[in-house]
Amino acid sequence: MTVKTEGIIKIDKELCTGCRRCTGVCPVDAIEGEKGQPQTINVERCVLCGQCVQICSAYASAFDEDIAPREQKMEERNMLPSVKEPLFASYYTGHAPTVKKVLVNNSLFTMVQCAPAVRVAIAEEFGMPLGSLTPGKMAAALKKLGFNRVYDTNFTADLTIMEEGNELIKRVTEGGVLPMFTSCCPAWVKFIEQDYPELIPHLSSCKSPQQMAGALFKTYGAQVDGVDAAKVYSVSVMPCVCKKFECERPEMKDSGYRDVDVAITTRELAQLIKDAGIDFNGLPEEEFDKPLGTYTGAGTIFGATGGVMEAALRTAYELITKQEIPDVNLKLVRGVEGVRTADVKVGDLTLKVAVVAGLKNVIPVLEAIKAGKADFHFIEVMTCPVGCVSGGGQPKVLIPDEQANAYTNRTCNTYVHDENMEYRKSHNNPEIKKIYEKFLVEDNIHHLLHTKYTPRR
Amino acid sequence: MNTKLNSFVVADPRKCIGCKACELACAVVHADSDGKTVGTVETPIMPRLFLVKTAEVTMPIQCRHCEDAPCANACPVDAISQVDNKILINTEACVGCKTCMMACPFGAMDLVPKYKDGQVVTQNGLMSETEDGLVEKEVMLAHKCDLCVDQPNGPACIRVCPEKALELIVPKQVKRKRNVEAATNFLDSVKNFFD
Amino acid sequence: MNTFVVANPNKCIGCKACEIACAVAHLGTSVATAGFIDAPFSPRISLVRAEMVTMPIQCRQCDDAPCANACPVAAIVNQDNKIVVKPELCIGCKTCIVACPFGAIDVVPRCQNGKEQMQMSLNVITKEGKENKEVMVAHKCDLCAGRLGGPACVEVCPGDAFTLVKPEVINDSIKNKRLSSALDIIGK
Amino acid sequence: MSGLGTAFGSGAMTNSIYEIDEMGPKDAIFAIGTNTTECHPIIGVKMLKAKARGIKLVVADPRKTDLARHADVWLRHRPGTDVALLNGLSYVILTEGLADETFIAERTENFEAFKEVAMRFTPEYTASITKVPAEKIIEAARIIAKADATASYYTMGITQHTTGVDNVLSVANVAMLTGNMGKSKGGVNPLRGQNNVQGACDMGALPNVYTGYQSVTNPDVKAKFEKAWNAQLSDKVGLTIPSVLNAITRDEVKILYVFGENPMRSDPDINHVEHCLKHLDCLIVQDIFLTETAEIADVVLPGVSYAEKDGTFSSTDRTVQRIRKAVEPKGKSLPDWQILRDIMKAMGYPADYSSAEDVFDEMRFLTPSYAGISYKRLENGGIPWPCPNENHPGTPILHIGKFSRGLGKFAPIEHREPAELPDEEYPLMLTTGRVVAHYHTGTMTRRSWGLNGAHPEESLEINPKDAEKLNIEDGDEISVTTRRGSLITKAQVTTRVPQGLTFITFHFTESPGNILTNSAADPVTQTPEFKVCSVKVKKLDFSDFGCQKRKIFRKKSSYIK
Repeated sequence: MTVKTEGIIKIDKELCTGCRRCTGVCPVDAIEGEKGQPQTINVERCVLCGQCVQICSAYASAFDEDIAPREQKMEERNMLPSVKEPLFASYYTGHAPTVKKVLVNNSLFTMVQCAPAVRVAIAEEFGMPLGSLTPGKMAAALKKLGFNRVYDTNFTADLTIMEEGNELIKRVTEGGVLPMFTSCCPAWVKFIEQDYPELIPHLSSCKSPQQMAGALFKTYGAQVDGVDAAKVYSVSVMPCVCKKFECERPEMKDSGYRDVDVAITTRELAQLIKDAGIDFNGLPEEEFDKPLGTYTGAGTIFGATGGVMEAALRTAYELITKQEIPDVNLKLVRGVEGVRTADVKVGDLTLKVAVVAGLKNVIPVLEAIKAGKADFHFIEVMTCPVGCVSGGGQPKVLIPDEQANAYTNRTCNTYVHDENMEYRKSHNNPEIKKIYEKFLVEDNIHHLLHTKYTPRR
Repeated sequence: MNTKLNSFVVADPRKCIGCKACELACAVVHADSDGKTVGTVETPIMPRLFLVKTAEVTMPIQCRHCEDAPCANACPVDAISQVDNKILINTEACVGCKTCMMACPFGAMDLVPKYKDGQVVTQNGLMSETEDGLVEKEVMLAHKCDLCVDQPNGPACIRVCPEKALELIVPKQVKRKRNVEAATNFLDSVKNFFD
Repeated sequence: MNTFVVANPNKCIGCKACEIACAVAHLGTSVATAGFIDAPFSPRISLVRAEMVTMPIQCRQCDDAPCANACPVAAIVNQDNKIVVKPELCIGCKTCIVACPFGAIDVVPRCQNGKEQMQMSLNVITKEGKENKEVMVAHKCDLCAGRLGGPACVEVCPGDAFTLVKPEVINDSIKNKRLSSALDIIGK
Repeated sequence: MSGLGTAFGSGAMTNSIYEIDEMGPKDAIFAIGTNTTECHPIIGVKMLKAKARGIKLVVADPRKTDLARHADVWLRHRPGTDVALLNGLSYVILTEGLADETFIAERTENFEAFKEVAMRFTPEYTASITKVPAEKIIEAARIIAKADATASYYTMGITQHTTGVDNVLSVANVAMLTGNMGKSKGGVNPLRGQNNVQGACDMGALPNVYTGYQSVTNPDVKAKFEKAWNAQLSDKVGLTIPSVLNAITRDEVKILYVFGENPMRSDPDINHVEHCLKHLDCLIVQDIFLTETAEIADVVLPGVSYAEKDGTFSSTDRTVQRIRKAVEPKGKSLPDWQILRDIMKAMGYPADYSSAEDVFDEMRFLTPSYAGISYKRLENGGIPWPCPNENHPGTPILHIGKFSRGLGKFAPIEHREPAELPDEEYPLMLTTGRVVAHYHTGTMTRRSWGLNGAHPEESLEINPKDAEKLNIEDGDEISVTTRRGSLITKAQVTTRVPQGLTFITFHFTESPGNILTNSAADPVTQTPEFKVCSVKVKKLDFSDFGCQKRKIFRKKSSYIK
């Protein structure tokens, strides 16, 4: 079975000059066309990472008469009419108008979640310095927009660690398929499904934090607020274009409904905030709502490459050794190199781990595994250059040589945020403890938080 | 007066891939907003160099900072002068007469609306007659390459070009380099002609 | 085929007499008295002192002149077997400088009878204030058109380094080369 | 002068420059310390044409001059190591049996003493001092010795050293060793640094001689001149320029009369020169323009240019030639002889000369080597002295059959290092010279539209490797500093100079090279070491100093107009 990816990422034939710089960043060579001619996207190959959207500089000139009018293009792209920013050849179809409609529909109970990487980038769209950290203003803005509950993907990031951590320990101790791959990056998952189906068993069965959150919103979340799950409308704000695809995967309805009804990007949220006339920079800091908005430092570093690994190790160490980890800052898995490996002593067991950033870099690793030449226990893979902070849905940097700067600042502030959190290990998150006591039990854990994958070849 | 020739930026059509990164960067560094991401751009992109893309050629075209700048000599209000070896427009003086656009043989001169803080600036007196009545008319200004006079690290177009296709030409240096190359290359052909 | 002047580096002593003769020949005024000329010194030939060679470089009067083809205002034309700049058309855009592979073309103040011409309305603004800018024109070898005795550089060179290459000179030389290569083939 | 005097008995160029036109494939030219194509262009052209005819050319110069580029062998020796290089050449000639035994036996003396020293300069040892590869030294020696005739040419690159005389003697050694003296297309030929410098010396413009090198200490000569001039004359040798300056500071010289000379730019260590000249009671300057020296003079006497006067010039090869007035003198200016005549009259001496010819005739009757040269004869072209009588054709080649002093004298010379060598503080070596467009201190050429246009400003030649270390790019404004002074100029990054060496001229008053040079001089001739001193070079960060210099330049150039 296949999921339609058509129309999520497109290249505007009128605007594309055929410079083909996008082919340089596409990890799966999905962009086809002659040099100097408009390019097209091979939807079978495309993993929807959106890096082509980030690099494209072929903008629509306001003074150019021989192209379709801006209004028409914005409609095609499903953008809010109030958006003023320039349009580029490579784009993704948005969902901001959908969300805007939902927010004025009183018959619905709206719940929103925000990915870790969004809070270190969204302020850029309001002229703040690159990588500014603004979780409080973001929460405030979401409440001002009218969401009934402002929850956080960081909570389910913590939850992912609990599940994935346990899964890893099981696989290692009871001899499961190793190495185990992380499964939070939907582009990576799609890539395995279409290019390396034989390695699917290596993928962690855990849903991504977005989908865990979705499933919980319409079950546990609905209970908490005593609302009818059918009336809950679940929105996610992601640094990622592929999340739009992930939430549309047919199987993602274990709550009995679409776990996530719609995913919008960081840029789209900024557009919604501007559209509503909210002065983002002037907003007071506000908290995320309990219980599904409470998170630890471990949850927030999911936004940076190596973050999932670091968070997992913090928890795994303490669960296995039953003693406190000497230093929570596991610098050995941080960095920007495409492939980083480390041996981590956990009690008398040495965990061999690898962290991969940039999908192209994973291929040699996968080939090594197929050839039986890689004896890792656990591998984190993120499709985008330095993880979600550099995602295809993140604010697009105007001057190319400032992009590296943006990525560094976003990453740094992600770790700054972690260091300033009261709790920095997922298993210490009080709401996580609570949800395992009050709601999660053997059987619903499995169908709400875990999933199966589909070979696409 | 020991005349130093004005430098200018020119692109190598063999290298240019037509990505428009130069146009974008040009517009951005000249905008009054200090936003760094696309979302912060609220005014139209108004570059001072222009990508030409046809079947024969792909390259951006911009001002050559002519020594006898036809635009300046054509300007009826002396709004264009040479400052520090650059041909610059004094926007305060410009009346939007478009003579410079007609005078420039490169099409390097443009006429664009004036924006301030993301808002188009309108004129005090002049109104436009439209179907919804009289509306204030925006201020229009002559618009051309200023060699990024306010940029600490030089012309943005050169900086951002992924193919390094743009180059700042310092005429006398180019001439000298070519002279030396020509002389050196000529050495070999000598014996075949003179001896 | 156009005529041009070229120098033999093996005879050049780098004395710059050609540069001076060129500048004087085009000055249109006497240089006999010391220190009374305001006109800038702008020869149409430049002596090159490079690592490997010392020799003057000047226009080759290319039959497919890149300078002319690059000129946006058609100020460079082919006239009496040479490439000529029409100063009244030139706008000093310097595109010809970029186009010429020899670096044989320059842009300099336009002088008439040793006096610089000023532009109508282009001003140069400096801290000292506003001043009119001199007319700048593309500047290249014109083979001393109209000068008795032909190109001044050829005439003045103490080393007899220059050759005035008329079409027949080239034709003769290539004829001879063809002959000798033919003879080489039959081994004579 | 003095070096060749010691070796041959005469200090002048031994052969005629016209011989170059007759040289062919069997002949050779050995040019050392001469940038002939730039400083003597006409002779340079002759050399290149001879080269085209197939002569062998050996050039010794630290800089890659145009002549060096055309050479069969180019010896790039370290500045100030000429003696070692020449001894090294002699070693090869001696050991390879290339020496002219008969010539040495019949025409020279002191050979053994010289040989003993020369035999220590093996190619390897010489290479270690001069940095010239041994095989090049051997190659050069063979060319010089094997040619039918080898003419040696040198200029200030040989003489302007603390070892100036030693250098000259060493050139003479090589010439005698190869039997190249007193024969056509051979000889030792010092090219004079300035027009008519030969004539000035011939006329006794030296501290120790009257006209034609007649010694002031010789009583007969003294008597002859006292009789002719009806005046008491001193028999004491006068002062050289450096000792004049020192005498001024000791109040032994109170009045100085300078003509056709610009010590404020042409002498080493200008700051010292200025101090001295300002210390004088009275400075009189006679020149055709207001030179830097004239600017500080008490009295300025307006002379006339070459085109405004009659007289003779003696060219570098001793050929006496007529020059004729082409235009009338401007304003109140007068020919030098008239100014001097009027001063003599004013001092009460009956100087009744009515023409340049009168002066010339008086001179030649008192000067054996000029005796046979008359204006009448000169109408048919120049005559090289010595010319003892009116039937004598003149002497294009000296020392035929016999040296002026009898036997040619070999000189055993040891290598001595220059007075000032690079160190931590002043890491680079500076050598000075000229460019083709300018003459001396530019008094005339800087005022010529064409010449000044062709070379409008000073620049310091510096090797790319050194420039890179100092992060200097071609055309950058730099400061050049020695222990004596500092100037501002532009960098000319070029491989013409080797790593460690820089080059500057002394033509440009706005960056006067001689503010840097060392006044340390040759012990015999007192010729200063213009060719070697040590400097430090720094890129200018648009300091006020830079602006200051630009101001000076503006002032200067407007003054030139």
